[in-house]
Amino acid sequence: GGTATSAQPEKPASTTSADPAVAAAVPERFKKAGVIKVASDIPYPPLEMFDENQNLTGLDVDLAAALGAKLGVKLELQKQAFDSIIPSLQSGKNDIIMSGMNDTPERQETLNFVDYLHAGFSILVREGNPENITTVLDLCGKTVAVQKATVQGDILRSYEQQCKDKGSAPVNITELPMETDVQTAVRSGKASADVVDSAVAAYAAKTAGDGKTFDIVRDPANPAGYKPVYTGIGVLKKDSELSQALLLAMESIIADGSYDKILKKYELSDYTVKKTGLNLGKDTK
Amino acid sequence: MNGVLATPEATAPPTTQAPLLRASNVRKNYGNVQVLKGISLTVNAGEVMCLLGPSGSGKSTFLRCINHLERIDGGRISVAGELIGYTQRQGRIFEMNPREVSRQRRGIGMVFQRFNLFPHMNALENICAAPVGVKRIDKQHARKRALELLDRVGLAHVATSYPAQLSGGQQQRVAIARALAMDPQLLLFDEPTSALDPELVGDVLEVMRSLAADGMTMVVVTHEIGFARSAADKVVFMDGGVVIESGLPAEVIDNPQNPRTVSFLNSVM
Amino acid sequence: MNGVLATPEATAPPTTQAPLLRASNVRKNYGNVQVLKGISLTVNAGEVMCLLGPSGSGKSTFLRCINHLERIDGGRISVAGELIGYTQRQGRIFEMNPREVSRQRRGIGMVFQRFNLFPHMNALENICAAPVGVKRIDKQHARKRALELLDRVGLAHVATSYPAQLSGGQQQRVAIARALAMDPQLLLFDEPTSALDPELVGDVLEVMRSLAADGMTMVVVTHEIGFARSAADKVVFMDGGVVIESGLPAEVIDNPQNPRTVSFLNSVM
Amino acid sequence: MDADVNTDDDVAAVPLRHPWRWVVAAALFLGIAVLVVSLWTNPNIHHGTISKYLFNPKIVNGVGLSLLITVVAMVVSTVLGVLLAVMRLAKNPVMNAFAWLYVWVFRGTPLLIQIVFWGYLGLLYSQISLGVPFTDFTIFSVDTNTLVPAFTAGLLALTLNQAAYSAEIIRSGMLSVDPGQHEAAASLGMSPSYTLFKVVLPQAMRVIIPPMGNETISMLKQTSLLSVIAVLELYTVATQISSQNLRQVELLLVVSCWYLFLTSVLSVPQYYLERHYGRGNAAQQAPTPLVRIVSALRRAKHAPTEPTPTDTRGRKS
Amino acid sequence: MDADVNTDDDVAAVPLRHPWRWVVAAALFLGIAVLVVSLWTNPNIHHGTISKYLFNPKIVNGVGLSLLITVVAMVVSTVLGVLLAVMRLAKNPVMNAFAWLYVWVFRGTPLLIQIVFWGYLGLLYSQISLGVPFTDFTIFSVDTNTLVPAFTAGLLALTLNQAAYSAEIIRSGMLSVDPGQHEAAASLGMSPSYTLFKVVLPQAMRVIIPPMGNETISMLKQTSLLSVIAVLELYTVATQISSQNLRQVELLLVVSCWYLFLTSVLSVPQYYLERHYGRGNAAQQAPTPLVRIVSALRRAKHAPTEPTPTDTRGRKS
Ligand SMILES: Nc1ncnc2c1ncn2[C@@H]1O[C@H](COP(=O)(O)OP(=O)(O)OP(=O)(O)O)[C@@H](O)[C@H]1O
Ligand SMILES: Nc1ncnc2c1ncn2[C@@H]1O[C@H](COP(=O)(O)OP(=O)(O)OP(=O)(O)O)[C@@H](O)[C@H]1O
Ligand SMILES: [Mg+2]
Ligand SMILES: [Mg+2]
Repeated sequence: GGTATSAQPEKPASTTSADPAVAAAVPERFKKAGVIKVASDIPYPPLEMFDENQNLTGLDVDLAAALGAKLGVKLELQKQAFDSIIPSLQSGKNDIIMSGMNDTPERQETLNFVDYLHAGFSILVREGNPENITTVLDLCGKTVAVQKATVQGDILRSYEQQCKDKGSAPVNITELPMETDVQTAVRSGKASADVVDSAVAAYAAKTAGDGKTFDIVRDPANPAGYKPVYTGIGVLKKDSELSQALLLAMESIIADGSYDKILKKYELSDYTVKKTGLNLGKDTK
Repeated sequence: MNGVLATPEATAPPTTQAPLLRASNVRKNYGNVQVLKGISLTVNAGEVMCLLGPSGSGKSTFLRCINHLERIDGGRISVAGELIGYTQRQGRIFEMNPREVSRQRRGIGMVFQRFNLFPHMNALENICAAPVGVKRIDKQHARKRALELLDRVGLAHVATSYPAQLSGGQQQRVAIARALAMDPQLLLFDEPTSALDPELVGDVLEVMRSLAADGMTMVVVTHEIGFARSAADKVVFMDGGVVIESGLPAEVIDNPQNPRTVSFLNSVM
Repeated sequence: MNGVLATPEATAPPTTQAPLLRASNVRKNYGNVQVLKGISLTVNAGEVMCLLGPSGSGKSTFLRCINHLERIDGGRISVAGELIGYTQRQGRIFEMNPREVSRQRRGIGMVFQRFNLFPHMNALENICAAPVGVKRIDKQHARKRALELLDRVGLAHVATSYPAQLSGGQQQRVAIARALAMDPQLLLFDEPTSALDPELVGDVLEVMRSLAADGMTMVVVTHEIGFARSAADKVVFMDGGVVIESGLPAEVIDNPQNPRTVSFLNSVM
Repeated sequence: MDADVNTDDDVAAVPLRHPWRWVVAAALFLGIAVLVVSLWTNPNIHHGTISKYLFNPKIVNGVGLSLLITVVAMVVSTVLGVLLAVMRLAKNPVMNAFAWLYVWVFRGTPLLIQIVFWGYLGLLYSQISLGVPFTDFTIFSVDTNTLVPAFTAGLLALTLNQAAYSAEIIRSGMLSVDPGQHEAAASLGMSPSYTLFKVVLPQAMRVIIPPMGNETISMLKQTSLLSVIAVLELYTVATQISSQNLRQVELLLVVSCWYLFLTSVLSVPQYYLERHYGRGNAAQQAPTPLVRIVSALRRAKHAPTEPTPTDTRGRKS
Repeated sequence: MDADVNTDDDVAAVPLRHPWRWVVAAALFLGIAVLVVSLWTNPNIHHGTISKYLFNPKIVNGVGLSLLITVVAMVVSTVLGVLLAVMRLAKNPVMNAFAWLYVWVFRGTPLLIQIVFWGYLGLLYSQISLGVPFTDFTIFSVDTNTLVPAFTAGLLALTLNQAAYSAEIIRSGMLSVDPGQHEAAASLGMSPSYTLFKVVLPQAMRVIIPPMGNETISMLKQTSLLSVIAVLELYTVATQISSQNLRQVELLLVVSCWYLFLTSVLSVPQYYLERHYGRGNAAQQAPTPLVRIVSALRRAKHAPTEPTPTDTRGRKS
């Protein structure tokens, strides 16, 4: 967008130094511009949000700073509604996406993903878990709200057979535009549970109503959440050189340990990728 | 022809002794201006009364008070012994509710200076609207009656024309037919012939006379001295919101006593 | 008083030889109905012509053709030697562009049957609108002139009233003042007195006569035989879209030749 | 015009020429052509996706739902709007104040918030109960989410909101009717309600219909706001699909095609309603552009001797 | 009324009583009270959040931006709307067809899509160049994203879209003016444009203003759609805050308060415009409810001998 919310984190989370090999891979266009514009649906805590001083912070923000350092080009986050995030790339307003976007085969037709998270989903229910949901199969026959831009809908649909085996109706999925709408639906009782990225669920359970609104369903069998999927930086197919450069930069920050430090800062270490790659996302079904 | 216009109500006015219309000391203000300053007059059943007077003398206002289109500020108006717009119970006067006022108005027809036809209805529909919608007369019957009335005013051929397609003269005649269709006891005319074609004034007067013969009472505001002289039973000359002179046409028109009447008649004739 | 109404244009009609208004074989259709079937007549500068005729005879339509409010389908109309609505160049006739038509209309005043005052302007603004907006006359001057005209029609006291606050008679007089304010060469009246108070008809006739004396030419559609007889230089009787009879008032009104004229006049008088 | 009486005083004038019209027409046509061609050949738009999803059953269902909601909401809200307009113009101060308050609140708050309110009524009131206020006495009580499912909530929100806007339009239409009409009706003894329905509203219609056409078309597109309570109308379905396959531009174009189509369909009844209520009005209805173009072409064909293209439309006959 | 001539034939009637009015008024008042109290005491609403964010500088900035966009877009679109309405009613078929097409396209496609189109014009045309179509000849060329920043794009989209709706409203207003007015103006030699601005539009205003008031209020709330192209108006700011602190309901209430306030502010000029253009119209303007309540109270005070509350509002004087 035109109004860049390019607030810089007050202190870099890690002391990354430039990597000449990585910097060499950056396409000429971006070297010349000195900046890569990053589309991000701010705020999407804890990936991108504002701190008390209205400074932009979050996992994506710190990662962007670290990657920028490696590339020798600044990565600047710009606020961008998810509904028009692809047009913003195609029209040249932005260059890449860092918005907690899940890597799926369908999306790989449009974008290349440089994956940086491998996380499952969690189940968020009302405080005190009034419907006594303990595993994902308890959701069969219940109304579950999810955000429409996410892959959780498809994942839940894939449980249809297991629900049937259990002698129950499939999950009734309600897709809503924003994560806040999803949480409102759960609060009002329109939906029994919110199925959402584990990281977001953890934030909501901690923050909403001073931690007194939601509970996370803890399934001891799946400590990192159900059905982990990859989350990546989206780059248009036509900019494959840029995705290669980002891949190199990602490998470089994993290698020097700054990646681990950043995830640890946001309590997301459960979801690190052992090894990054391009388009690691597989069909969820 | 008379059969068309004569109706049981019209032929048998409820009280033949008392006057059909009685106005006493009627006053009306617009803001701080008193437009009617105490009008008293009576009209007997079957009489035609002509109201003459210069512009702004309050003729239209008085006419509108008779069917309670304007609320009077003082005095009394009664038609057929019934107080217009008010009910008297145990010596006190109560405002009438709107449904009752509507009922009273049904017995009082009015023809306006500016026709006020319903522009979205054709001539026939204009005439049938009230009989069908208010009196709940059978549609076929109302239509037949409306066609007869249109024929009487010489407009059978424009039954399906809309007001905008009619000349001024034609519109006014439709308006008269519309008023007649409700079989009123009393008909009020506000300069009915001012937009009428002279050839047809005669026809309309003929209709009005036959109505009078059947017991219809009429109050006619007009500038047509000729008509007042030949058709009126009583002529009232108003100026500045008061009745200056009244009496038989021969008295008021041909032998006026008041200098204002004299000067008005001189300028008109 | 005459000074108010007399203007250079009006006192010096461009061609004193030729008639000011010449209509020849004017035809007009509405759809398939021919409303004017070949009207030919002339009016000289300073003359007052009265158009008589029953309802629907096409009088209003003819008047509207004169200032090109209706486009004629055949024949010619010219005012002061200028073809109305068309230009002649090299023997061919061209449609005139709208700006030129507006210019022509400025010289032809018109008073409508239904007044057509601008309801959002008060009497004074109604009169000043065209002189100020079209002729670009100084506002103060136009206002002074408008007040004089209002005084002439007896309405100086309602200068700031809106049309809805005026009686019908008052509205029509404002409309006449509005037409006079443009100092037209030719004035068209469509039943100007039908809504006028009888006391004031005389005043208006007086104004019209003084205009005529200054070289103003007028065409008046009217049902007032008395006025036609006393004020007209020429009377034309129309019926069914054709001129039945025309001539001096004394000829047409008092000694009509055509049986339709005779019957019309009988019914009117 | 067809009469062949060509006497020399006939008006067989050379019609006024309008050379600029043709220049402007050509420029406009060229401009539109450039726009359409450049849209069509744009490499960023994948035409295959458009044709694939245009008649996708989910999309078609969404279209049906949007249309259904629009029609129901408009009909019900118009009835409410008439009621509110009458209350607003009534002499009764209670009615008047109520109508004023209603319009103020419902026009004053965003529709989206009203949708959220009705959709998540359960958030504020988990039970709806009928009883005596401020006491514990209740007659019955029912779970809100059972009583008001998402679809009903959406419909309710759109209808109540629209009623406020319609009321203002209808009120202004009623004010445009000549007061003489009320008097004529009153003098015939017509009741206020008969006067309203048979005299005032039919005349007000001419003024009411065009803005109500606007409102209907807005409503069609406002249905998209129901996505916050997961009613699967056209726009929601399209964004659901596009957020999966990331073909956002293509799906917006699919949605645009459908909306353009629906808008055109909805303006047909508007046109005929306008004609119907325009009857008896002297100002003639302008024909639709299509009709005009066809008749212009026909006229051009019948004037083969005319050297330059002319326009005789100015003629009033 | 003040005259004290109490002769026995005076109309000193007992005014019509309206017992139902008072019952209905009481019921309505009670209903509203219950609603407000239950909203206020609802445990799901955190009042601290509301008061904390009501005057948050980001929110206040958003309010200012919303208002600015609304005012600019309405003013410019009204001018365009008059132009389009005149073209639509003109005899010139080219203008007519153009205006028709404009209205069709801009009313027919969702505003959101138009916003995306203008916001991402660069998607379709990365350079805007002036030159001869279908050739390589260009006069100048500029980067689209430089030429059309987000704010401008949003304003452009709202304005062009609104012009289509306004055109229909203005057209209907112009049709409501008596054709006799055009004739009177023509007979005075007034030019079409003078007639338009001095005779037709002032009279049409009475019919145009109420729906345009509607449109202004809609526009205020439509500014929220600009969130897709990241213009930080009120609604966008509020959702940003709520997606972080997860207090969606409270922030929607904050937004509602502001919109109600802005709507009320915007209806003040509407009221005075309606009064102004209603001058010379016989049907009198209804006073605002506030004025009515005040004068009703005053009247009640001046009739102390009256045993029951009465209403004399029915009086026409
Ligand atoms: N609604 C109104 N508000 C204020 N004054 C009014 C109203 N209606 C009429 N008047 C005034 O009351 C007076 C009487 O008007 P009225 O229409 O009764 O006269 P009239 O005798 O019928 O005149 P005319 O012959 O011109 O129709 C006039 O001075 C007029 O200006
Ligand atoms: N716009 C129109 N469309 C169709 N027919 C019309 C139109 N205007 C007038 N007419 C018809 O043309 C004929 C002549 O009308 P015109 O108004 O010229 O008559 P008039 O002599 O002025 O009558 P009046 O004395 O009633 O005013 C009438 O039969 C009328 O119905
Ligand atoms: Mg009068
Ligand atoms: Mg006529």
